[in-house]
Amino acid sequence: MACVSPEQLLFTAFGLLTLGALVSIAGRNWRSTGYTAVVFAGAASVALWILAADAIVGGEVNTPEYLRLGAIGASLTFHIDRLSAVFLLLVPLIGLAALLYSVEYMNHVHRNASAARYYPFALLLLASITGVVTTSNLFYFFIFWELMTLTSWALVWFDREDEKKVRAAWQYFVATHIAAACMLVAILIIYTRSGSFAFADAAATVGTMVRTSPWLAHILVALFFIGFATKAGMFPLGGWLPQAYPAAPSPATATFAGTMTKLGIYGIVRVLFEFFRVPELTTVWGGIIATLGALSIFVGTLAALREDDAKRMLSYSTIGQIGYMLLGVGTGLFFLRSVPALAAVALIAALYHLLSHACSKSLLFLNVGAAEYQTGTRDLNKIGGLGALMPVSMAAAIIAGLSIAGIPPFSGFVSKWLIYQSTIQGGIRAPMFLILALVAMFVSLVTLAVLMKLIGVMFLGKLSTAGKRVTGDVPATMRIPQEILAAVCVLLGVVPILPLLLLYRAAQDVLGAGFVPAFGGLFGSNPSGIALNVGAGTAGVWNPAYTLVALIFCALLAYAISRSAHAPMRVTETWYGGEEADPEHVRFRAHGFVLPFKEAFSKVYPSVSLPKIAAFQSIQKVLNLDTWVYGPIVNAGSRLTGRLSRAHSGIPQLYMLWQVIGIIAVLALLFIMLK
Amino acid sequence: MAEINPKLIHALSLLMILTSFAAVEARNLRHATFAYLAQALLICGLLFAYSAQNEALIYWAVTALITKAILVPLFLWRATAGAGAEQETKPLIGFGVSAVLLVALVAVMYKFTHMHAGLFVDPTSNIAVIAETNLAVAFTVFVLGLYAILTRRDAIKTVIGLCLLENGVHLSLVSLAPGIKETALAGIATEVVVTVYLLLYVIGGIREKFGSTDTFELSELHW
Amino acid sequence: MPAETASILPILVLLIPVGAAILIFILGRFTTWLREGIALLGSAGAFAASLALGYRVLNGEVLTAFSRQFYADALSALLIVLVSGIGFLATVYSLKYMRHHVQEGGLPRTTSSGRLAVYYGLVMLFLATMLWACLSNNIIMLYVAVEASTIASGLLVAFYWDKRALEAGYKYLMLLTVGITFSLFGCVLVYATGANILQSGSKGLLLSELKTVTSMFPTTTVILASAFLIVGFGTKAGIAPFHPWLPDAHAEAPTPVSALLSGVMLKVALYALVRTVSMFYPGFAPVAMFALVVGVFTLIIGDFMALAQDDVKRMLAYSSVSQIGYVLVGFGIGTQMGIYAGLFHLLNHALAKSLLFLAAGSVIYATGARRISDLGGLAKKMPVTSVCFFVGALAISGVPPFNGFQSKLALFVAGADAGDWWAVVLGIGASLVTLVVLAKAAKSIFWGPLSDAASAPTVRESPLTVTVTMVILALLCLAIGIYPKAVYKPLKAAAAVVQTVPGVPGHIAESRTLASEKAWSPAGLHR
Amino acid sequence: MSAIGGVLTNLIIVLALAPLFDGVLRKLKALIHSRQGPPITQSYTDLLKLLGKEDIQSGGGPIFRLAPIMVLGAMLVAVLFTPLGGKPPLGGSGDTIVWIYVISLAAVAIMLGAFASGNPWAMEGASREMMMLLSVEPIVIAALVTAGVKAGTLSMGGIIDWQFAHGASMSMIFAGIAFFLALQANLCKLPFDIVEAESEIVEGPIIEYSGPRLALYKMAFYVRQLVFPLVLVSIFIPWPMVSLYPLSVLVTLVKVLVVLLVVGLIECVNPRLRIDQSMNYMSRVLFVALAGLVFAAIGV
Repeated sequence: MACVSPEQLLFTAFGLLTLGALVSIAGRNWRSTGYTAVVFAGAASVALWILAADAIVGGEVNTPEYLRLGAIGASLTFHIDRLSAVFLLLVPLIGLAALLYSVEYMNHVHRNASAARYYPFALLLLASITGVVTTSNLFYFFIFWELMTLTSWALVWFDREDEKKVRAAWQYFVATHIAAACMLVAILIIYTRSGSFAFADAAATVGTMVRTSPWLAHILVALFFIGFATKAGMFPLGGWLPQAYPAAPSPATATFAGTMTKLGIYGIVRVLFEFFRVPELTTVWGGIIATLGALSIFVGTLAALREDDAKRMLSYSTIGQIGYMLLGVGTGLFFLRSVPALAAVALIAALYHLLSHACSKSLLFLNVGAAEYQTGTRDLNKIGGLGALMPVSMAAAIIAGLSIAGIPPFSGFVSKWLIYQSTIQGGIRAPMFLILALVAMFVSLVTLAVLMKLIGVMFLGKLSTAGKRVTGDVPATMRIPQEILAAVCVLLGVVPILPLLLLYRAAQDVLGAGFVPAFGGLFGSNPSGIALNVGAGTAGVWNPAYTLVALIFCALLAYAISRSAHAPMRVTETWYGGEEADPEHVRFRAHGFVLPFKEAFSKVYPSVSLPKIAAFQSIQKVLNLDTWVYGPIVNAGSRLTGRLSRAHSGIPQLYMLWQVIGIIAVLALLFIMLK
Repeated sequence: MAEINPKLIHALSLLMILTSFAAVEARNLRHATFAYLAQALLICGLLFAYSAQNEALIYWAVTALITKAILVPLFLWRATAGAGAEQETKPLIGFGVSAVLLVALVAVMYKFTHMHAGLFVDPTSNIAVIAETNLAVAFTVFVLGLYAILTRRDAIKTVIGLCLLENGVHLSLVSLAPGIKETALAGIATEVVVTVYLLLYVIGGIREKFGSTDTFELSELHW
Repeated sequence: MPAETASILPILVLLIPVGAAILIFILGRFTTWLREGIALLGSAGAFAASLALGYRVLNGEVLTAFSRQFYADALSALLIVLVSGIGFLATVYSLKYMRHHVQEGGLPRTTSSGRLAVYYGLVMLFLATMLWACLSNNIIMLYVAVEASTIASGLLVAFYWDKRALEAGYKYLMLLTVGITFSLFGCVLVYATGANILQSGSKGLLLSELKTVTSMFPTTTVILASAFLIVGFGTKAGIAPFHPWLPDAHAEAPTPVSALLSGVMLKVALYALVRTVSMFYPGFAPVAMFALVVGVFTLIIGDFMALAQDDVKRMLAYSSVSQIGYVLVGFGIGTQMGIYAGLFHLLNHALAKSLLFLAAGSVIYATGARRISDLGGLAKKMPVTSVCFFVGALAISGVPPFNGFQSKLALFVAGADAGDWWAVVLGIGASLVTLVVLAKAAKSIFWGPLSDAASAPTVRESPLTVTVTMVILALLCLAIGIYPKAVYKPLKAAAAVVQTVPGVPGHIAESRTLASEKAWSPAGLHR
Repeated sequence: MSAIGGVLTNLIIVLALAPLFDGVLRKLKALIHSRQGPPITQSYTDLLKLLGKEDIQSGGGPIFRLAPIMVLGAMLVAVLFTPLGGKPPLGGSGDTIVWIYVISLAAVAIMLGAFASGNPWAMEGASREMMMLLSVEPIVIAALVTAGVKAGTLSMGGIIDWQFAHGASMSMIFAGIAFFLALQANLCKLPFDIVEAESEIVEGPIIEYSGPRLALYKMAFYVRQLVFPLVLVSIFIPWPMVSLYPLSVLVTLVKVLVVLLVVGLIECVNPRLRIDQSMNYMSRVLFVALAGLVFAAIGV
């Protein structure tokens, strides 16, 4: 794009999104406002995509300084490398799809609310996310981050009449701001050491700091990690997530799942891979992050299995999937020094999973939204058999579900396969990772159970009474986004070479071009598949093209066999053991799905209120931050407040006494200080 | 210019302690008013005495005569008019304790000023010897004012305490920099008579709304 | 040292409101439009004059009058523009608000007309005295001006003349006068010592002269003086533990006055504090350290007290206490950066807190209810007010993209630079508490189910003159938050006026060459 | 081209012999029950009969129709990833993890079909299928990962080569035992035929299927009966190494037959377990597998 400079593109995008927000504030009619928002977002997306392509082809893009704040030496600079480009490709896609979906959805489901409460924030959210992934100045990074929190919070808070949702929004607000405070402290520490907010200086400073005062460096990482992991929804910091996600309207939730929570991962990659690239740090924190990731995988997914509210279920499973990314990132960090190739592969795997999960999870939220649109409920025990009425959503849901569960040949399988491979290869070098790999592989089956429950109950089986009033499929503007995202899921799964090339470039930018082995050396020369090699020979192979051909061939063979005798067909009633039964009565409720298994693991997630086994009490205490971190703080605060209040008795003499005591104290202190 | 008379000033300033003590301790507000009037006259006398050294102080003396010795007592008198208004609400600390405290206070202040007089005035100058005593008195009066404000439940008594504070400050002002003519300006500018008027006006309102001037009843607004 | 030029402007800034006050006292009681018109003209004129003055000062001049009795440098100019600007907005706000209160029986109908005249007259006087305090270069006159502002506002606090108002008025006058008398003692000490050192009374009165000789003061004098000054002006500025008058006065005063009290009067007192105490910084660094400690203490106390309040105005008052604490921290850090941040926060808090008080007033105007627990679900009925209140809340609690964030961050940066980490961490924590307090209040006032106080049919959006002022302030908050450079120059100039503590690496970062100018390539980071 | 040849040979051998092995098993069971039992070719005749029968559909819908085809298709693909007397023919495009997931793809298809049929028993069957998957797969994964860790690669060919190169090792033995103990459940034989417990939930997932589609299911099950033992014998006990391809195929099949006979014996002498009992059992087996993994980690 020689004709337009990158920063022009970027600012065009910002301008369009902000303008769209301003325009849609005035919006009264849901539908018209929605289409306006889509138009603006679409234009902005095009600009961003061009920018991303520019960065991918032309390499890193640096912009001059804007908005220089003389006082603290912060200035708005943008740096767009391939890592940013990945997000610049992803974010507009998801955001645009969600917005297009919103047009009819919001108009139907939230008809009586005001459009000005939704679209402005949705657009601003996209703008702020774009800012986060492009800026290269900690100060403005923080500003965009906070903007992102605020706008998303406004979306969570969309339904202000429902007390429960308001509380969820509140929890989200407080949790994220505590995290933000941690980040702020970390940023300040860096600033005081480097004297500027620029990423580059920060990186340079931390390098020296690690030698001079390592403990401080560890504190820094911890602070950053808390900030990012909270936003990413990692267990146990992500307690807000399963409350906040269901509270927001479905398209908004899709946007969160697809873009916002992923920025936690983005932050971790940016900060830990680029600022803290020192062996002492990377190994320790790689281990910690990987372990926490595995924990998150385990707990989140098992908790998801327990839920019967579709959106809560998906939210918990999001926690689990975030765990996979953290596992990849952690592995990458851990081997950053010892086995660069493995580090690169793990990082790429994490980012790959980020992409695939973004698409599929957003898609699933859209599916659930469609079901809600049709039936007005999200309770899986009430919904059933919608597939006959909405085949598109069903197909999309199956694709997305299998993709998240890591079933070939969909996108999730490739990313998870990469993660397994890297963790197992890591396990060969550091046995700890074997356990993590096992957890990851085992839990991905649990994920399969979760999503089988969702798909099977919601779309398959007999139509439930809740679905009886449904007349036809959802409108086209709600179908198209699902189709697009589903297509992306398949594409990412079937042609892994494209995302791999992109992510490989991103990894090169993050880790440094000289640091990463040649592409062919890592992923083999065959463009149709992957032959993974992290230095010790071929670690594993996966070739979707050949496998698909084989699968189709075998399926055709099977079909041929089945039709070989030209058996006649007949459609009859379902057989209920020879009795006349109303399907609603004999319907298989979602709650019963894999019940014994659920009971075996029901105590895993701290916020479960099932009858508790004594052994789990302590674990719950440890894992549940509310009871042992936030709770005591709040109590102490209120106690202090009570004491203070009682001190203000209202009698003037008392207050004057304070003045007198005050002056005596001041005198005393000053004497001590000055003498 | 004429030399000022230390003996006179000593006498006047020492008398101030007694008057202020009386103003604080008198249970009958009108008596307290008289005590304050006496003290006001004393401080005017002091100013006149100092004016021998610095004639600018005469203006201040005259102003002080008008404000301290005429207006403020007048306001206090009007504020204490009416049935039962003269009698003060029972204070927190009785006479005996106050007396003991006063003695201790005077002793401490004398010790302090005579030790650290050099901090405030040039020890070699002729006013040093006066300043030592006067500062002691000034601080005592100041603290007595605070004492009144803190331990007296009656709103009007707190106002008197406030006036004592002001007198203390003025006394220290004049004895710290008697030779400078701006001192007079400063003194005139810092008369609190308007504040006293306002306070008494509000207290009048309080008397009619609350039925008394007991400050302990003014605790409706709290935490 | 900028050029000093004698000018009529400072006098003008003073005379316009004073004249307006006199006119109102004379003519005001007869016709409504006359008193309101004069009040508007007076405050507008003062604002205009201040702007002119500010403009000239910004161009490097220092305006003096009456042989430097009045002395307007960048710091004074900043405060003056702030005072007259907020004053003007408050006057505009008053027009409908006070009438409404008269009709609603906030006052006895018979005396209402006269009382309103008194109201406007006193507001003008209040403004004048505050402007005077900012302009005075004479340490004694500084005290007098501050005391005068107490007197002028005293009756405004007790304006409604009911039990609560009277109690608040008494406490206000009593506590403040006692406190101020302390500061008078401090001023007298400084004056006397300075005069003796300078061998000239006229010089000994002028702050600009005293500044030069404070290092020669004996330590004990410095201790006594600075202690009395901190406690004295600190009482007026609402520094803990001298703050108890503040919530009472702010809560009971008519809302525009509350806005003035919290928005600017506290700042003026703080200005006096800084003007006087910062004289000792060069010689006696611990004084600054002490201010820092007091500031942190104040901001914590204020926050936690605000946490406990149910009356919205009291809550705002306590949060003012905590914000004053932040400003004081800025000055206490003592570096040029810290002072810049303190001033910046002072400005932002003035805007945002006035906005909050005005918004709360508009809620009271509509519903007559003041308890947060009585209110709820107002957002539908009063959209503008709700948005403005929310903007104010976020701005105060330092959430981007509002101005409070910029100043608080600058403050934290300064603290971190000076190595006062404990203060920074406590400050960040406290600002979280502020966020919780205010956002929670906004939530329960404007959202959730409609309370019965809010569901009355009479409840509707406040009239134009009320909303306009709020919108202006809200826009200012947003604008400064998005483009802080706009106020950078005046703030930096003002910060340069205050003497700094030597020996601390604090700095305005512009003076450094930043490594961020060079392009960024992580490939260069491999070790 | 050799890949294509291997593909075809694998497919043909498996498709041709799977029913035969099943017939052998049935005969064996009958002998143990001291019955006459059906002829060994009975399974072929069953299939042919079913192919001709009427295809009755209750649930209808595309998923219902596609499911059986996908099941058999996935199973056959799994065959292509499975070594039969040599390297797996598609070993160049998929490793053990792929193998595991192709198998579970078949399971997914079964479940989807069951859900689509809308029959409560079918759904119950699907639920049980999922549970069995959850409790058995970890063992398979652990065992195969152990092999992968030992060999340093996850591709089956690589593992087999490593086995021949290095000979038996502690960890591999443990892994093999675990894999064998899980085999019963993988093949859905007593005491683990919980998924399609005729006497409880009348064939569970496939209750609504009939005619050619049922035939596909049956065929898929027969194939599964071969695939798992094949993996067992060629990864964990690949010896003796036979260089001549047809001979080695023969040897492998013999080994499979032996394994299957043992499986059949166990099936005959055990009653069906409850689902929770089987989960307990599997958890114990999992510990064996983990032990193997630990040995692998410490290099034994």
